[in-house]
Amino acid sequence: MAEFLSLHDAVARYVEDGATVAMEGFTHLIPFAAGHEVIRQRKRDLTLIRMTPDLVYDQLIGAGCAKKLIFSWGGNPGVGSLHRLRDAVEKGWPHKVEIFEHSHAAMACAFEAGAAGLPLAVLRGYVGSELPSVNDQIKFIECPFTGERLAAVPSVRPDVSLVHAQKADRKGNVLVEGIIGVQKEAILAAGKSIVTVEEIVDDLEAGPNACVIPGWAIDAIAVAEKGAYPSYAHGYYPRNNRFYKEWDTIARDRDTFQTWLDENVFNAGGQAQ
Amino acid sequence: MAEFLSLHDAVARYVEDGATVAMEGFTHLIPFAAGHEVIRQRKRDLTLIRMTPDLVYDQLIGAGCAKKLIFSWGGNPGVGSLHRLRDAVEKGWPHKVEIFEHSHAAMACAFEAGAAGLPLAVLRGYVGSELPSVNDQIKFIECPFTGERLAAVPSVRPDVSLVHAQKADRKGNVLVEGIIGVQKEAILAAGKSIVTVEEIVDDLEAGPNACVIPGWAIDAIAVAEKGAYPSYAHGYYPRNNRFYKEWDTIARDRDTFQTWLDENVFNAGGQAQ
Amino acid sequence: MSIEYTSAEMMTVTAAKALENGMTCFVGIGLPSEAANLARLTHAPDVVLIYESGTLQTKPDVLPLSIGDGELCESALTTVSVPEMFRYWLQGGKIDVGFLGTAQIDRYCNLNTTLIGDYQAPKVRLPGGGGAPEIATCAGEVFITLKHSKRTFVDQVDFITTLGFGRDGKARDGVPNIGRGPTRVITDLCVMKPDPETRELVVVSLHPGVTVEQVQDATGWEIRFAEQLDTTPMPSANELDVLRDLKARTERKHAGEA
Amino acid sequence: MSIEYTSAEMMTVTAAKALENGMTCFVGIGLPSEAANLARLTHAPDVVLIYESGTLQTKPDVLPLSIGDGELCESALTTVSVPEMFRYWLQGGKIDVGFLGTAQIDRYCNLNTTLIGDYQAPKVRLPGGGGAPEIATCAGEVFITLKHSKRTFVDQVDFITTLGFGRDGKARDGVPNIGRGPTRVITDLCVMKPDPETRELVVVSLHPGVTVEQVQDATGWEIRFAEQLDTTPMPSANELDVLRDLKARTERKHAGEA
Repeated sequence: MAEFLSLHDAVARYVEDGATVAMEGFTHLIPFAAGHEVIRQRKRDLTLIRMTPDLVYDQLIGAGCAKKLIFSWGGNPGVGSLHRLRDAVEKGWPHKVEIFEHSHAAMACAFEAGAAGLPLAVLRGYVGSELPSVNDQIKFIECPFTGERLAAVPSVRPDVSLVHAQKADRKGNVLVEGIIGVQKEAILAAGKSIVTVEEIVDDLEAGPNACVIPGWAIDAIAVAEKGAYPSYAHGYYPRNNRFYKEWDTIARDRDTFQTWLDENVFNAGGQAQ
Repeated sequence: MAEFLSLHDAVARYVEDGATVAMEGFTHLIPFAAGHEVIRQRKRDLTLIRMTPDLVYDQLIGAGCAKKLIFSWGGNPGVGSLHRLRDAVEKGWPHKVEIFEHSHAAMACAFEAGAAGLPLAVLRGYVGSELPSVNDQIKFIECPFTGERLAAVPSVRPDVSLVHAQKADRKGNVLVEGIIGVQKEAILAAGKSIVTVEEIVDDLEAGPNACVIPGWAIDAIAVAEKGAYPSYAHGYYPRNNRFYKEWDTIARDRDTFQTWLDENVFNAGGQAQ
Repeated sequence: MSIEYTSAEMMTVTAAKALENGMTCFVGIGLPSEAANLARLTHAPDVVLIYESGTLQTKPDVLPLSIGDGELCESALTTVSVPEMFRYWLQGGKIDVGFLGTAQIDRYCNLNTTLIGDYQAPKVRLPGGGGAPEIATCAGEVFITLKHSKRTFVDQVDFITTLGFGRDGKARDGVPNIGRGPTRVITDLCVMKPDPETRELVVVSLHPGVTVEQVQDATGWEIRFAEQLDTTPMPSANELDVLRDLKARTERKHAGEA
Repeated sequence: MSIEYTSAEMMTVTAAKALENGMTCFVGIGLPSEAANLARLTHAPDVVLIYESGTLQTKPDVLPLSIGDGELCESALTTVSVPEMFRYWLQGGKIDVGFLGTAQIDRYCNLNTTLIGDYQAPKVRLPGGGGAPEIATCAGEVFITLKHSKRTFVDQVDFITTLGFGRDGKARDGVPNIGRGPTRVITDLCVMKPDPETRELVVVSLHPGVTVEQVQDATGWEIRFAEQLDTTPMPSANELDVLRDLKARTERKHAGEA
């Protein structure tokens, strides 16, 4: 049953050093506030899972929180590289990060399979790609009915998932609306889940088939206004595309990044950038 | 791209003798009008797929349309038996129907896999059940990551699916709302699809994540007012529970059934009961 | 003050009491649905009722006739597709208890809803498995409720549609990711639980006024009785009032339909 | 009347023309998105644009910076989850054409968006596969658009992220349930198609004013030219107007953001 906690307390309670952590949100509703809280609490040796690492994981990796990264597309969307991710992979700064690389289709299916309680996802994937030669988590099975060779990947079952959503009601039921990505799957696949929301409301005002996650399937809810900023929250605020472009300059240089991190995360209380 | 046709023309064009046909709608939005049109056109040797055969397949089976039945729960919900189904299975009237029996979980996953273009569905299913001993479509595979034994069933990929929905817009985009069952999956898994709707509207007025099926993923749309009656259409009319109870008497006796069929289907133009 | 009640009411009230507040319960139609809703309307207001039609956390005002009545959707927190229901919510391990009825049950709690007789030439063809086979293995535990008779309580079910503990009581042993299985069976005569070692059903409590002989006469095998045989608590006046109101509302609603 | 345009505009307009009205197109971000939206705003008003973020049949007024801008959802027919997008819509066979960009492409149309150099010690780490590996195999066919240079057109890609026709041109042969693969590559210099037999890329059309030598100089292998080498039609005034308006709107929108 969802407990209403401060973001500080939720992260302190559920995110342990060495944990496998998924922070999801596909371009939309990226949990920046939660990510920054993880950085502030100096969590270490995390295995970070995310389809599109985006700026939030660039920041976590640059801040030294990550040991491994499981992902499928690691760029700054529409801008270019994630320089902190590249610096870690190419030069080992602040330390080496091991990467397990998938395609989106495989990651999406792996989240789906995790939510479905299965150990593996099966897809028609990776045909002719060389990714299976560098990621031993990709295997192939044979369909017992048709003989077709299909890809299999382990399901995603994080120790803890952190997602951001528009709102929760007073029972802790959460509405996610717009581009819903794999957020529901991330919550349901995880051992523990933290959901940050823009606000708590009396009534979610959701349609009959809206993406609503019951409070009893969530562990902690924390209010984090503008908690997805500089990504966006449909119905609340737009994406700050300018910051995404500026990030290219900030993240390119280790010192500039460190300064940004100090000013906007470590010395920023519980606020997202 | 969806074409607007009369129900007569849609069924005449897309439902062939010997075809594999899914008519879906989980208690809600059962495509009775479409089923009756199939009966009126005296289609034969159909392989009928449906999680819950319900009255609509009792009628099709009693009318002699079916050769095989793939299903997971064959009762009159809350009332008792489907007497026409039993008469066919137990006594071969009007002729023998071969049955392939699953659990709901397996059927639901098989529809999902069909929509996903896969040849098989994998689930943690049938553990300890004797259904695999009487249905050779149920096999088991071993997870290459954990060694766990999991069930596998062939995906559902009907030649044609028939479903009922609340409304379509003028481009043929369809809204399904309320208990959405496996309708989207039935349409996407099928070679051809026919959707009957209560009405055509200018604007579906659907939320951002509503269950909307684009017109280009549908072959034919036919207006059939009260097309789900005596089941129901959320927002239009309630389930006729009394008729479901009365069906027990109608269907128990071959002659009573024949009379009902003549009066309510064969001599009823394009109208549902 | 003496309270009058029927054996059917006794069964429903007892089944309802098995549910604890806050549990997530995957509800079968019929008796389980009646008991689960009574629980919600009495001691367990926050019990979460889930029907396989996709309705999550539903609070119907009247009992549904079918597993997918409109009432279930209208009063639900949200409604998901049937594949999602079985994949994410049931197989995904979100269900504390599955609440099932059955046509036949045997001494190892195996359930038969497929057929009487031989599969290829059935004497009676029953509806089939529906959600039960995976509810019984994926839910944390399973409660079963049905009327007690020699026709329903048989030594060996004709067909194991849904696993209790197998023909030998050991079918769950060593199986990964499987629920505890049936933990209690509630009938109009008594409450039974599987023996912790052998998994054979044992009567642990007789309903008021019911004798050991009555239970034995209604059971198709020599059934065991616990050494410490309790008497099931009687229904309270409030429980009976709420149940009768619920059933009367249901009756009125369904009779009033076109 | 002489029409002035840049080689980038020539590329986008030509790429847009590849899309036919009514096609369902799975759109990559960047150049493919620009071309696909230009097609929608000119000759193909009913082209169906699908982005991997889950937005089905979207009609953005300005070009998205990311694959999941709010504009894409707000102007979509509906938005589905990312697993559903990849399972039902892409793998389910509902996509006529996948429209991709790439960092490297080779003579057999294999795409590399993973890295330059060795996988374990990369010289340059690129973003990775994203949706491309399965877009390229599950869509009916694939269009590719990118700027022409020796850096991007290499004899052998450093890494096959996404299958064209494999290292030997035969990797799709005999594979069940696979799309036709790349059917055309559009650059700022020319249009190429795979040879029907060998699958090697062949230049079929040069953009106006571009020479055979220019193409060869910008290609990292000895590229073949079709015997019947066409000249790509010039952009029309209307196409250029619509493209420039679109880009200006996009510029204003993104500059005006906080």
